Amino acid sequence: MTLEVQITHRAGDFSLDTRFIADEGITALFGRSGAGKTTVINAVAGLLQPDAGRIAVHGEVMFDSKNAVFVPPAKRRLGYVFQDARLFPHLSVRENLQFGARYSPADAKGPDQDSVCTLLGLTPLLDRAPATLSGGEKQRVALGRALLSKPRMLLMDEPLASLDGARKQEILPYLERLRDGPLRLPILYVSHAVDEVARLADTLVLLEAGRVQKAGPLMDVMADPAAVPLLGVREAGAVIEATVMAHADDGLTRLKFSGGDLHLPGVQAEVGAKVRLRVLAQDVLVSRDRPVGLSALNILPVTVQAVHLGNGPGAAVVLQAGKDQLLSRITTRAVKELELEPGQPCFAVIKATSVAPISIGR
Amino acid sequence: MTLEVQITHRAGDFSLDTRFIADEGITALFGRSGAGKTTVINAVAGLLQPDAGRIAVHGEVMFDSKNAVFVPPAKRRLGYVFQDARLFPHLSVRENLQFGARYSPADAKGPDQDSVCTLLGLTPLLDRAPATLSGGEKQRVALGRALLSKPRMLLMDEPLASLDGARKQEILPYLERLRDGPLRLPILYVSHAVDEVARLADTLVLLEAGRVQKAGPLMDVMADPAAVPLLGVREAGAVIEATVMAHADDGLTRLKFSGGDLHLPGVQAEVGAKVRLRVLAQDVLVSRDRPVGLSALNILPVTVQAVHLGNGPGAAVVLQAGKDQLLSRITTRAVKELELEPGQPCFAVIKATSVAPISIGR
Amino acid sequence: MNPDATAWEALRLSLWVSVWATALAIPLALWVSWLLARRSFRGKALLNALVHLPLVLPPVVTGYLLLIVFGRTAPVGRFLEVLGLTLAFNWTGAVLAALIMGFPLMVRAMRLAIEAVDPKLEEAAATLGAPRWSVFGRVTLPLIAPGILAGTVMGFAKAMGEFGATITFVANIPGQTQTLPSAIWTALQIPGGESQAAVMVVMACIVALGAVALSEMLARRVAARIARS
Amino acid sequence: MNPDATAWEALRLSLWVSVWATALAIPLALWVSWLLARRSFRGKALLNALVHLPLVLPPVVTGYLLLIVFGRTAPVGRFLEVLGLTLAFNWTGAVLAALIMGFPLMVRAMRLAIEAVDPKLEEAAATLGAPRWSVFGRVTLPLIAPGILAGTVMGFAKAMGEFGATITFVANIPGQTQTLPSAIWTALQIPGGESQAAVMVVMACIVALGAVALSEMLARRVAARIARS
Amino acid sequence: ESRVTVFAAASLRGVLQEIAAQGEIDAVFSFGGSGTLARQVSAGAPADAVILANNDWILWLEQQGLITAKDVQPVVRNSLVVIAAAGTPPLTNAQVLPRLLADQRLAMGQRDAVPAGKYARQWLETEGLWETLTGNLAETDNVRTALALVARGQAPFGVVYATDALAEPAVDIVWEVPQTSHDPVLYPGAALTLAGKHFLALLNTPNARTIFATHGFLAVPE
Ligand SMILES: Nc1ncnc2c1ncn2[C@@H]1O[C@H](COP(=O)(O)OP(=O)(O)OP(=O)(O)O)[C@@H](O)[C@H]1O
Ligand SMILES: Nc1ncnc2c1ncn2[C@@H]1O[C@H](COP(=O)(O)OP(=O)(O)OP(=O)(O)O)[C@@H](O)[C@H]1O
Ligand code: MOO
Ligand SMILES: [Mg+2]
Ligand SMILES: [Mg+2]
Repeated sequence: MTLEVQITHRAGDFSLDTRFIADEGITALFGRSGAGKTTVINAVAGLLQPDAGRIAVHGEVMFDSKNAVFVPPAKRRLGYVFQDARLFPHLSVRENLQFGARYSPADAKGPDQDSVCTLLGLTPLLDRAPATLSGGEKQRVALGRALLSKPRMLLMDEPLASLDGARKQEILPYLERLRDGPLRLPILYVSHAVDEVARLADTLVLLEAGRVQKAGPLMDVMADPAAVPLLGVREAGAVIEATVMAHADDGLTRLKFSGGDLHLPGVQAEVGAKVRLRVLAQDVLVSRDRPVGLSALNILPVTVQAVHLGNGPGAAVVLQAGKDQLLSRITTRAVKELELEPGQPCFAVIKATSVAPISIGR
Repeated sequence: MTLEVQITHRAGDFSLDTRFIADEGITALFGRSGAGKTTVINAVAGLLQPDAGRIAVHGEVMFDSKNAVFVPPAKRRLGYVFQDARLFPHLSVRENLQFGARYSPADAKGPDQDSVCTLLGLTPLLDRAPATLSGGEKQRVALGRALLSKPRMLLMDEPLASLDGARKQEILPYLERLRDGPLRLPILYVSHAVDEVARLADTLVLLEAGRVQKAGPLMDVMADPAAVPLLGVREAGAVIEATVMAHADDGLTRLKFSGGDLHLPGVQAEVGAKVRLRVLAQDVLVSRDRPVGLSALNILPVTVQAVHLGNGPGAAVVLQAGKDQLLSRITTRAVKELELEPGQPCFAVIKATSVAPISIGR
Repeated sequence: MNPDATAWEALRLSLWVSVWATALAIPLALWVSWLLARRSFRGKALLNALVHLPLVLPPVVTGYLLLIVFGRTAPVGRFLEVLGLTLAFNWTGAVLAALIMGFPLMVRAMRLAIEAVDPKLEEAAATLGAPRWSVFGRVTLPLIAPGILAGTVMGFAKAMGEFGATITFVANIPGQTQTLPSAIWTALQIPGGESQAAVMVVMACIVALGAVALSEMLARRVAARIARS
Repeated sequence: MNPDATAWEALRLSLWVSVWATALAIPLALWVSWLLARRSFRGKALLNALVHLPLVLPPVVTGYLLLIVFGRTAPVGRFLEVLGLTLAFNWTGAVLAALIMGFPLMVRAMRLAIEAVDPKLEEAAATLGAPRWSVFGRVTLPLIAPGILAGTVMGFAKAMGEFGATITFVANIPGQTQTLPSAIWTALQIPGGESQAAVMVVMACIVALGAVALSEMLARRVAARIARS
Repeated sequence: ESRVTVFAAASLRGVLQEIAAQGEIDAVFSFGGSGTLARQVSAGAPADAVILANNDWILWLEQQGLITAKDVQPVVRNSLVVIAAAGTPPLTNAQVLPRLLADQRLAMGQRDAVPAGKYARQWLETEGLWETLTGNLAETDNVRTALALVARGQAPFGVVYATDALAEPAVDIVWEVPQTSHDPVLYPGAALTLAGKHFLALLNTPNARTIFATHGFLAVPE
């Protein structure tokens, strides 16, 4: 039980009433603008004292209104990457990075400055003043600064929003390594980007207007068709776990999951490793017959589990593939033409290139 | 010639040497973090005086180092949505929104406050102080404030980065309407998000380390396989123009383009209207034979134009569909299995739900 | 230990003089602060030093200098007299003395406040079409309100307390130029005048406390409005 | 028109006294400014008023009050004398007078600066583990450096110019308590002393200009470092 | 040690310094207003002697028990004059003052706080002019300020000590105030220590008297 949050708070018209528990790993706080994500993360950091409730990190009580416990932010050792970077304007980038170093206990573990600078591309910026940095550069320095304070947990409020895709691709695996490496650094991660969340999160907390709509292990929450409106239609999809079987010479990797084999490009994991795949509903085609002469390499026999017809032209089809479920988003016209109904056996067609590296996790 | 930019500037180690011309509509400035996007947009706004060069808006010279012309920002009438919102902290949201109203000439045209507030969801925030807004709310107010100053052109520096998907879906069509409506408001738009850019932009300027790598009409730049590394593999794709033919009862719209008919959900345009479609390379499958019993509704006869094999497992296949070109990203293994080579006739398979609303423009 | 007529008269005059001095100084101090904070021009260092001068010089010297510049026989003094503005032995002269003595305090506070305003907000106002004056009036000015308030209360307090320059420049005429400090000083020069002086000191303190409390109240209100975003 | 020995002596003493007064006042003023800007406590209004008091009272009154409290025959004065600290009629007393008179100016400047610091930066420092003192020393303090500088130059200038309280409290003994303002005043007390006074006024101006110019230079350097992000 | 510290009325500055120099006396002077000096003595000032311009403050010191009447001796005397800008013709008599002043002001020391002001008031009352002139007075914090006001043309006439008037070239004496029209302008001195007693005695030597005379001071009547 890495993080327990159970708080109520009012600010003006807005009222927060949030309760969730996060185990190890990365917990994503997902919700629309104004849902209360920053408010929650501020409460965890100790920058805001909620009206009532309890917050505990690693079992240590940080806030408890009943027993009048309130640990000040400086004592919590939570590295906070703010939505606005909040760099110290009077210090150079280097000094900003080193700011927190002296306050961590001697035995605290964390990444060293060199590796952080290299990864975040900060080395050429070290002697610069924050005022001369671009938006994305500031955000990277802020992330580095939080990491180098050797926190027990990382709080990140949309840290990658102002970064370009390529930079994100570099930083995301790093965050995963922090989580999985010897530090096992837990992260509370606020994001609008479902792909980031799906890749990173172990626990997903869906927040809406200050209330938790759904919370739990990522796969449970993501596979729930009820979560689709919250996540966004384009982003709905299933998350499955697969084992790396072999790397072929042409760069494709064969992976095995309960529903069969998949051939995907760009998988970095070692043979035998378990990885997580996010298969977007819109990337899954359904075919009555096994298609031939098609560029898609992944054709899996599946059974229709359920068909959710919306009021629009789209439909969500749940496909059972072994013990896993896939989600497919097709048109209602196709549902009719293919006469899809629960129990109907058919084939799921997944393009190898659709499941891109960003959706391949641990 | 809505916007001419030809400037050189140095700041510290960074040197900018940028030249591009933008016609009507939306010009996207795309580039990695630190590429110089904010610097360019600041120069256009007049907040930064470049070392040398020339900037003209609607043919009116704003800056010309040769003739010592420098029009101060207040006289340029360019609405600027900053990367950091820069709301006036001492004014309420309403006062922020109304700030610029009195300075626009009496005959200036622009959206009215009610419509802006409704669209941006600002109505419940009107009496709030900026300090109490969430990150996304601030950004929306900043956008509204710029719009309500009735500018001749809109400068937007990553205005949607902190917004959730649903909110973006509401705002993007609005920006299109501003561009296409009676105002014909030109927009200079900085973004990291290729999908936004592909949807909105008429002109695309690819910036790298202060230099323009490629600039021109969106479709030319996007279809160029050489731009793929800059745009990101996942985001490569073709942009085609199509005409709306009919709306069916099941919500699908039939569109015609030079390569045949397409059936797509969620098209809002009227019958007869021309719309722009972005078809991502990864959403296009290639089949030797016409597939049957497949949920994908759009199957087009095409001819292989070119096959670009990269060094990785992926390949880019250029497909000629009528007068238009489609891009398909498949594995090299599939290229071999299907024996694809230039001149080879085959079928392109496009899922109806892949071409999502966000990629359907004017 | 009731205040006598002289005390009341002096208090009235001091308040009148201080209010005038402060009111007149505010726009001038704002302008000078803005020049010093935001512009660079030749003679800036000189202007800056000049503003500080009344702080460094013994007030009596400032009084003498005022006599030399604004005296009846001095050109400036004569010119003002032609315009109908008599400074000599007039409350207006006391206003001038108080204004000049309080000026450095006001300028410093306002200048600090102006320097603390984020120019990015002023830039934002400019891109919205606001001409320089409007930017100042609608963005800078409200944001520096705490500084203006601080400067005003300091200037007012100093005006209430000014003695040396005032008595030298306009003498000590009850009802016309005898301010509270002059009256207190007079009382102190007479053996046994302490109790009378003490009454007036208490009066001065009450006014000062009132002014400070008022300014704090306003400042709190202003600060609540400007809560940072 | 060369400065005579008295003038040099007075200048030396004034500089000495002003430097001491300013140096001692800085930490105290910082603390009080911080209290006033960031904390709320009972008696805050009183403290605030007390700080402003020397501004409102005629300096002579402040001098008398000092004499009453710290005079050699007063209990506090006697107590300090036992501890080896003689204030009345000593240069140390001049330091005390200058310190008290300059204090409101310093506090105001520093307080304004503290109020202008974005608490979000202090919060950020706290999340990095910095205890309250470190936050103050490593974030707040460097950010308010311009305010400290402004306060210091004002306090120093005022200390250089302080007259009424000083001459009342520590008298006017050449070489011991005769500061530049006292010397100037003394010179003006006898007919024909104007030229001697003028020389010393010029001296005072030069020191003031120097201090102001120095502070501006430092301020520019500090400002360049703190350029807003 | 032989150094003597004297707290003295500021208007005595020039003359006392000259006497000390000529007599090769190691004296330090702290000049100030009479009220201030008296209070300082009462607060324990390290003075060996005080010389005030005002007998009231000497009496106050006696009341405080700091000195006794036998410590006090008159040091020197001054006289009161009416001054005007240099070149102004002398007055024919005091009664013309109101007419000459018209709506302008007569500069003088503050009537209660400054000794010279107190004597000026006594004189004006003797002349029967006080009531007439009260509205036309510019009372100052000391005689020097009154002198400056006349020298700077701020006021056409002023009442000051003869010693001050003599040294200021910008003004002329236009009327000598009769000594009998007001209390004698006496500077009383009081010794606080033996050294002070010696110093005061020195001021009574012929040498000192000569110097006092050259500065325009009058001898103390025996
Ligand atoms: N003082 C206040 N008065 C009224 N409403 C407030 C106040 N403070 C915060 N709110 C509201 O609380 C809500 C939650 O704010 P919060 O910053 O937590 O949102 P968020 O989920 O982080 O949004 P974003 O993604 O846009 O940053 C917002 O709608 C905000 O307007
Ligand atoms: N004074 C300076 N000294 C050195 N480098 C500077 C200075 N000012 C700006 N730069 C550099 O110029 C580059 C361009 O900055 P700019 O803000 O235009 O980037 P950007 O494209 O907007 O990036 P982002 O997407 O991160 O906002 C950055 O790498 C920045 O570090
Ligand atoms: O020397 Mo005095 O006390 O100014 O008359
Ligand atoms: Mg937020
Ligand atoms: Mg930028």
